[in-house]
Amino acid sequence: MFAMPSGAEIQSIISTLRFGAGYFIPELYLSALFMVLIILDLVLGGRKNQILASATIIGLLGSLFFIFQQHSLPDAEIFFGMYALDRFGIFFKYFFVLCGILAVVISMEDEKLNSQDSGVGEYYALVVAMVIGMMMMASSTDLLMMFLAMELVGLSAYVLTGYLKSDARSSEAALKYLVYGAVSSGMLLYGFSLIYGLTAQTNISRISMELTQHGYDPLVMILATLLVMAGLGYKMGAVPFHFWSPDVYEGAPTPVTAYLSTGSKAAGFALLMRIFFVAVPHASEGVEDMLGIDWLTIMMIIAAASMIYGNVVAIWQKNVKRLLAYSSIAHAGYLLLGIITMDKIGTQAVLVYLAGYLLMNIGAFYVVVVISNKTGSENLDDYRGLGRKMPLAGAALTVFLISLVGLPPTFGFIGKLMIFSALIGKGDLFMWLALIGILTSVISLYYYMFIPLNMFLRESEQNSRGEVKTGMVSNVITAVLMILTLYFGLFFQPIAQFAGYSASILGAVLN
Amino acid sequence: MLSLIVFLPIIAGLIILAVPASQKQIIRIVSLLAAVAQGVLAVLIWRQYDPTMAGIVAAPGGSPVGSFQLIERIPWISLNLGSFGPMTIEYFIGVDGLSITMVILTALISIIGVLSSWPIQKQVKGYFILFNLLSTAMMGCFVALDFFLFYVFWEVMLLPMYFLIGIWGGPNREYAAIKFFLYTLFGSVFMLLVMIGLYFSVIDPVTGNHTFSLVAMADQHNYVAGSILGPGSVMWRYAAFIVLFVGFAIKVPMFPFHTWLPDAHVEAPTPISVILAGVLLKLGTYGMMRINFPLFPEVYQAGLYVIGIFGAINIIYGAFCALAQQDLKKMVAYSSISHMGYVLLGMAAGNSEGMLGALYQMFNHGTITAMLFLLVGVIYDRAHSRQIDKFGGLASYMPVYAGLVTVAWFASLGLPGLSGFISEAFVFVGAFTAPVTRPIAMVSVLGIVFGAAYLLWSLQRMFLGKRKPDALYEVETDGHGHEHIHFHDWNGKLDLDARELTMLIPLAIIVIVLGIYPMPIMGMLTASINKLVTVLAPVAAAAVH
Amino acid sequence: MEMFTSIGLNHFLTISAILFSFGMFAVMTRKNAIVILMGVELILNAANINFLTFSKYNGGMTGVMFSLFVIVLAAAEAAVALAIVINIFKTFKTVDVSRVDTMKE
Amino acid sequence: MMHSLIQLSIVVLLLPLLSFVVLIFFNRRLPRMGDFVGVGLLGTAFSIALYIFWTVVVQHYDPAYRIAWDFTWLDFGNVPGVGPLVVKMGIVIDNLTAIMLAMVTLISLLVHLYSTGYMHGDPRYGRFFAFLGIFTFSMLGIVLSDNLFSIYMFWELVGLSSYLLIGFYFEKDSAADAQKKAFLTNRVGDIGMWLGILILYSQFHTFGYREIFENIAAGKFTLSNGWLTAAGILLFFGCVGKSAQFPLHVWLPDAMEGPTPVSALIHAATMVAAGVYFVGRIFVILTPDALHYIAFIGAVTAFMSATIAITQHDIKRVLAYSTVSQLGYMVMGLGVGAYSAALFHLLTHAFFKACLFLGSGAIIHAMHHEQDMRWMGGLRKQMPWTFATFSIATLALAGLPLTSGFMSKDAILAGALGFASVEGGGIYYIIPVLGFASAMMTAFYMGRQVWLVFFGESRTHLKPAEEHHGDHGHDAHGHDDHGHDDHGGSHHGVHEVGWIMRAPLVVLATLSVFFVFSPDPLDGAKGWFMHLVPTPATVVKSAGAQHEAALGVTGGKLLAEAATDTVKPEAGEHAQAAEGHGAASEGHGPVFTDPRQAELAHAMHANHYTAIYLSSGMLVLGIGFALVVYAFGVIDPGKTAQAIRPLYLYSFNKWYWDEIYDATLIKGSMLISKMLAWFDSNIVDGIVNGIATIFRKFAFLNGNIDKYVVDGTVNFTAFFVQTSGAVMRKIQTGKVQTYLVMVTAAVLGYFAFYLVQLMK
Repeated sequence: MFAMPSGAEIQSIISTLRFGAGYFIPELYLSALFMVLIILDLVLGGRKNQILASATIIGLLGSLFFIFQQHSLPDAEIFFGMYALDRFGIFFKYFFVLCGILAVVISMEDEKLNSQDSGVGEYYALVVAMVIGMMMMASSTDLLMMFLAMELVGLSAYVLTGYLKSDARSSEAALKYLVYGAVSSGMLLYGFSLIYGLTAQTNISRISMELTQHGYDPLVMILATLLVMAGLGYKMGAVPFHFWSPDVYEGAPTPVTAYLSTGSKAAGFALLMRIFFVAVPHASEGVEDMLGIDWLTIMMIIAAASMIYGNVVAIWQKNVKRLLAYSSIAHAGYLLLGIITMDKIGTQAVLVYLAGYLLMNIGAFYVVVVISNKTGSENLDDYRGLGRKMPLAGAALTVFLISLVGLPPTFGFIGKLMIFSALIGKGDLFMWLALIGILTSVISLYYYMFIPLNMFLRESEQNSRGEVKTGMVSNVITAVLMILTLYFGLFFQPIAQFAGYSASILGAVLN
Repeated sequence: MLSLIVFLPIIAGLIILAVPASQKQIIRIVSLLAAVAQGVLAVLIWRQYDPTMAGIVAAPGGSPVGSFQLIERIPWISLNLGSFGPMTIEYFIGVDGLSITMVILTALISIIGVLSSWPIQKQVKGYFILFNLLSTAMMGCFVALDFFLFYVFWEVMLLPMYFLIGIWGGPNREYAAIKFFLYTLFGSVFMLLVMIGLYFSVIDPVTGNHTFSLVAMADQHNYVAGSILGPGSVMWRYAAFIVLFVGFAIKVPMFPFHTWLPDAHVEAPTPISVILAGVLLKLGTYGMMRINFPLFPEVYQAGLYVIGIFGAINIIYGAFCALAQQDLKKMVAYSSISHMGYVLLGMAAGNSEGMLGALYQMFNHGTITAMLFLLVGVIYDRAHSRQIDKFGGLASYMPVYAGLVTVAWFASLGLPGLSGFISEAFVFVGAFTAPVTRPIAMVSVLGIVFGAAYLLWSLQRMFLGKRKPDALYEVETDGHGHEHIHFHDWNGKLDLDARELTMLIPLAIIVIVLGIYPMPIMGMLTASINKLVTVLAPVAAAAVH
Repeated sequence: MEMFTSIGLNHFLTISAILFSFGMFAVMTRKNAIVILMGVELILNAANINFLTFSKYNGGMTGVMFSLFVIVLAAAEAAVALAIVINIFKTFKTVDVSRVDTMKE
Repeated sequence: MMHSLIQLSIVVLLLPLLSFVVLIFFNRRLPRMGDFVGVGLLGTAFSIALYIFWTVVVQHYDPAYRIAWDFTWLDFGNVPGVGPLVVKMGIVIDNLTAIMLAMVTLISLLVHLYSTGYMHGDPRYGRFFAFLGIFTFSMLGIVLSDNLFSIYMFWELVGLSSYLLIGFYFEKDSAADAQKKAFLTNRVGDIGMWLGILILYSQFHTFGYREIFENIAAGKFTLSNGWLTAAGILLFFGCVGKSAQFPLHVWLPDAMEGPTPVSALIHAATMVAAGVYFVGRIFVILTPDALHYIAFIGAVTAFMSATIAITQHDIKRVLAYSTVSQLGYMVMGLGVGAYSAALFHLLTHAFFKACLFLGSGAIIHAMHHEQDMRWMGGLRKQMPWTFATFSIATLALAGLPLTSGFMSKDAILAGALGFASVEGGGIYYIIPVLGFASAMMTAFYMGRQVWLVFFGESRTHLKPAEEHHGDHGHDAHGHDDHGHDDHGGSHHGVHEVGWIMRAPLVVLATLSVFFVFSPDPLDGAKGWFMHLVPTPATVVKSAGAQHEAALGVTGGKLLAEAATDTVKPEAGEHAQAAEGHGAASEGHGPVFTDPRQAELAHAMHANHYTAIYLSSGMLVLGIGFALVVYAFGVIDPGKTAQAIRPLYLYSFNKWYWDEIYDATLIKGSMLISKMLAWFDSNIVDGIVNGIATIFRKFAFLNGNIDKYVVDGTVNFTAFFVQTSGAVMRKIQTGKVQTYLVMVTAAVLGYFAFYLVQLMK
């Protein structure tokens, strides 16, 4: 039944692979970097943390060059439709590499991480591995490839989460993450299998073709959809698939938390968008399409739930990391709003929002790390009076939080602006979602403001006056992140334009 | 030039950033210089302002040039939004009758604010940085002619205010600051939605693109049929109007959204109270005049009665609440609520007299209430208390202070010959002339009496009569048999010192001069007001449908 | 009658569905971390059965390939999982998942 | 080109202001605290005013004399719906203005002079003159204004200056209370006035008298006639406040807390007269209904305050109530259409009442600030000058023939009688009846006062100890001998006041005699005043006019005439008509365009002599009774008071108006304000704080509540958000398996939901 392939076929296969490899250079390069790091870890001795870290940063920066080169290449599906090279993917490649770099930067700062006796070892290698995985999540066009990419991200993430072996909370987080992740990906896989069964295809564009041509059994389809959504929702940390995130974010080493809450979330969204925009067939009238509407209602519910739940529950948090975890759930909701509109401006909005989120979220976590290095605590009450002691950190954190709320003149505001523009651009169809978004953002101001409130308005019990000295490097980084957040809040044209340019999947632009 | 007046404080702020925190005097002086420079610019602008140009809407042909003045229009953001065409945001500022007086007022109040900030010792550097940021934001709001720009300035105002109240405020400052922040933000977030909605509904006749330009939005012909806020979409237009109105009403503040104000004032340090009452409140009513009404004239026409009723409630309710206050500053705060009610009432009249009265009242309330809060600050410095009943007979011991208090108090209760009277008078004239608001006006005049009641009563309790047994000061008799009083732990000059006089005297002069001959300010308003009234007129409103 | 005699697509699907449910059930109810991991394996294999069945009935090798990769991944996952469980045991002195709940709300 | 008189009048207006400005800033730096500045400037002002008076009244002697000038104060540009709109300010000079100008400046000057003696040695001596200055300025402003807006401004300024002067001794709580009371009561009246102004403006978009009158005459008043009546009555409220008419009279007696010269200037001669003057200004737009209302209020005021004056002990309070009563006369006079008479009385009253107050001031000064008449007596020997002048003024007030008061009061009463007859008698006779009754009481209480103060023996030593500090007990038996302690001002210190205080008394007394105003001591109508200030023709259609128009008489045409010139000089014929006692006036009767006015004029002259006889009778009765009681002691006032104690107390306690107002209005509004403040901090705001407290009760829900969460958020959503948050976070149990259950539940839940959808 399965005939051995003939020589000609093998030739063609090899040529396809060789052709594909040309489109695959950044990933290959990063895989090489991954190896190098592991070997470095083995050969180097003593205090090698800084060397490894800087090596990673340099390597990742290098990858930017290769990604940049891909602009010259035409959009193409490679490896038998397993993988795609398009503007959309390239955008996320940049995104993830930058995300990785920032994660490494935070890791260098974090004393808890660097001080543990077992050393950082393969830590940075795993970070790179995650970058690769996320890139592939953003670019893969085949169910199989998607699943593999997700697992690659997931597995490295589990390990990173549990990296502080001595810290009970870290390992608890790892366990929860693992179990939860494994089950979710299992569901996703089961959903994939059903889709495969319905369409006999694993390539998403072919799937959509099948669905449009031959129709499908709605019952099975909705089941599959739900299962897939469960898998993706878990990656995006959206209600009701978010449960893992608060615990994991709290327990994991802060750099990893930052990395997960930004990177793997973004990867989840990239994947969702690809499936949603490509696999789900669109009738001419767009969102009113019957097929679309199932997905839409599901996603609208998820979005609304995430915005409300994330913001409301965050009010109660006393641990800053946990608070940011809940806020990240809320942000997943806002991001979904951009996808729901299923048009260019929506996609563009999501990309801009993600870019902003990268800056402000990582920035916030960075300051949290800097502070916890000094105070050894991530507890809200221990932030009292810090504004006096660490003015720069305080100011920066305030800016990041304001940006997370979405007030001008910050990057976060631009994200919100474009998201809501996308919604209202659809007329009154999604107005209720916009209203929920607006109202919840008021609530969000409330709990975000606790942090500045504690830092500036309240005095610490042990009234130790005088500034706490923070390292030159960390000051510079904080300042740069803060200034960028503000700068792009006023002059967002370049990024927004690039996002618009990137909002095309395999050359297909929604409208 | 306009940009300069807007961004001078920010520049000062950046300079201060470079100054070491220990150099308090330098920091103060830098801010003062910036404020004074602002003032000078304001005067220049005032001199070269041409009162015959109306503003409000674009000149015939759709270009603001020839209608607005000192226009600066630079393309800022231009994006391609696929099916929505290019999204263009402009740095677009200019002045017309509505804004020019507010610009002058803001400059004036900023100088006063810096001067009255002199005694502040805690974290001077941070204070003045925030202060300058705030004053830039305020000025920006008044000159912005692009909704996006306006919104940015509007929101930027919140944070400095939050910290200025929250860090330098009184014992209960956290509560007041949070309350202020949440109220005002709650008001403004919806503005974002409306702004976007308007963007998609309005086409700039010149470029043919969607635009954020308020000038284009003010002309009903630029609205796209079938768009969400376009002609015919009645429900959404009403919704948008209400949302905007509430947003601005919270700033005004209008009953029942006013409760943040007394707390904010009571906790805020004197200069911040001055800024808050002097300028920030005006932003609410200014926003209504500039954005809320011209963009939705037909809804405005439909809502006149409601606005008027809220105005009346503010006037009388505020006066009654003031009557009951024991804390002098709280009383003044409620008096602000009452006086802003006149502005609402005047705007509800919908005719030139009323609108003019309202706009002029905005200016006068700015100066008068600044005086009030400064004077309250003075006594608070001396006695560290504002309990009205803890004083008594001060007039004998602090004659100059008492004299200025009398001027301010009577200005506030609308005594002829002082500026407050004229604006209130014309608010009533307008409101009574308009049949819609006539009954409301007839009720609101009661505010005149109650206004006089609480002011005179407080005046009597604090300054007249004899020293109360439980007063906060002792009376000492010197060799010549002259009585002097001494406040506990106050060793400064008992009566007003030079700095306080330099703040108060100019204000007093302005109040008196504008009370006798208002044309210097009023003259700049009339053209714009008449234009505004024509834009809002029912016929124009009817054109929407 | 025919559906009882000749084994068809539905039978396989049913089996995989039951298997999936068992897996979910195990994951939700069992206290022991190891057993939970086994439940996960069940889920994955349920998916595998689906893939194989469908690829049999639809023709083509994609399903088979898919299941092969899944098996490999399951192994990798198990490796990581066990490492983590061991770490848990070190810190919590137990593998009872329900007692690993220091972080909540 | 500005008329020279206008320029002069502006100078007159500004000189007192200048004195205010100079004195308020520099009084401490000037010698004698700068009183000479005040006196000097006022002297100049008076001489100029006198010149104006001379030119206008004596030289022109033309009832129709009127010059005006105005300038654009505000320019509203081209107002949509109205067209070009400007607000003008201006000055009008006619006979009335010229007379008032002279009167005000004269009395002000005299009071300035007097004060240099009376206020000597006061620590705020200089400031006193400053305040007098600003008062005079505002008063002159009222007199000169040619439009409602500016008159309203000066109106309030007068209120301010009276506030400042009443509270001149602000250390006294009673003074501080009185000044506040005065200002607020006046404000209440001003509200009405302001509304009236608004009604007129809303019709014609102008404040000018002339324009408004012409528009009304031209029938441009589009609202119903009721609105016009309302406008009239509302404008009259301004007068009710300023001229202390019932029911806003309560402030004037308290205002006596001010220094006595102030009482003379403000609360007797000028400011309180401003109300009457203003009603005179707007007389022509008052509808018959409005006039009835005014007449009624006036009569009631006159009567009520006369009854009160009878029982007061404080020398100044008696005068205060008599002032209220006399103002009531004037208002009544206006109400009954005796326009000239009322304004005539305004003028004459100004002089003799000022004289009385200054006299009482002299007495108080001499008695070392003893104000209670019960402890005076026998002063005629010590203070002959004061005695003489005071008596003349008293007689004028009582209305003795040969005095000015007789002529004016008689004219008013005649008008009242005529009015009653014209209106067809019946209940309308209540107005003249009240008028004559109060005339009698006036005579009585003035007689009582003069006797108590000047005749008999000194009673200083009778003053009981507990009453030493000028608090007047409610005990009528003042004469009972208790507390024989000889303290304070026994007559040793008492002596005549210096010439500087005497001179004004003499001048004013002289001005209270008939020949100043009219050759015929029995008929003021022959005098120059009634000739120069004739009743202007009304511009509103009265019922009578409509009636005649219906009968075919061309009322419309007549109205049109009235429109062309509103102040038509009728007084020429008017005076002749007077000679013929109205009977001869058939042939060439006064050509009032409005029949009702014509009738009133006739009736007034018809009743002239009736009035004379009646009022003289009343006078005799009153004074006689006073003598009987106090001089011959036939009736013991104490016993009488006991006999009619309820009535006595009712009168003594001023009909309890203060108590009533305090119980209702003041307590009421304070209550409301307290309630609203509570409402504000507990309901509106406190949906916030309230929730905070409710919410802390829920504290067991979770470990700690940040109360700012609760307080900070705005309303119940706060509560909702909070609790929902508190509940939701419970989902996060920390047990991974529960999470998985949730997820599965979610998936299956939606699946089930979808199934249901599919079934349909």
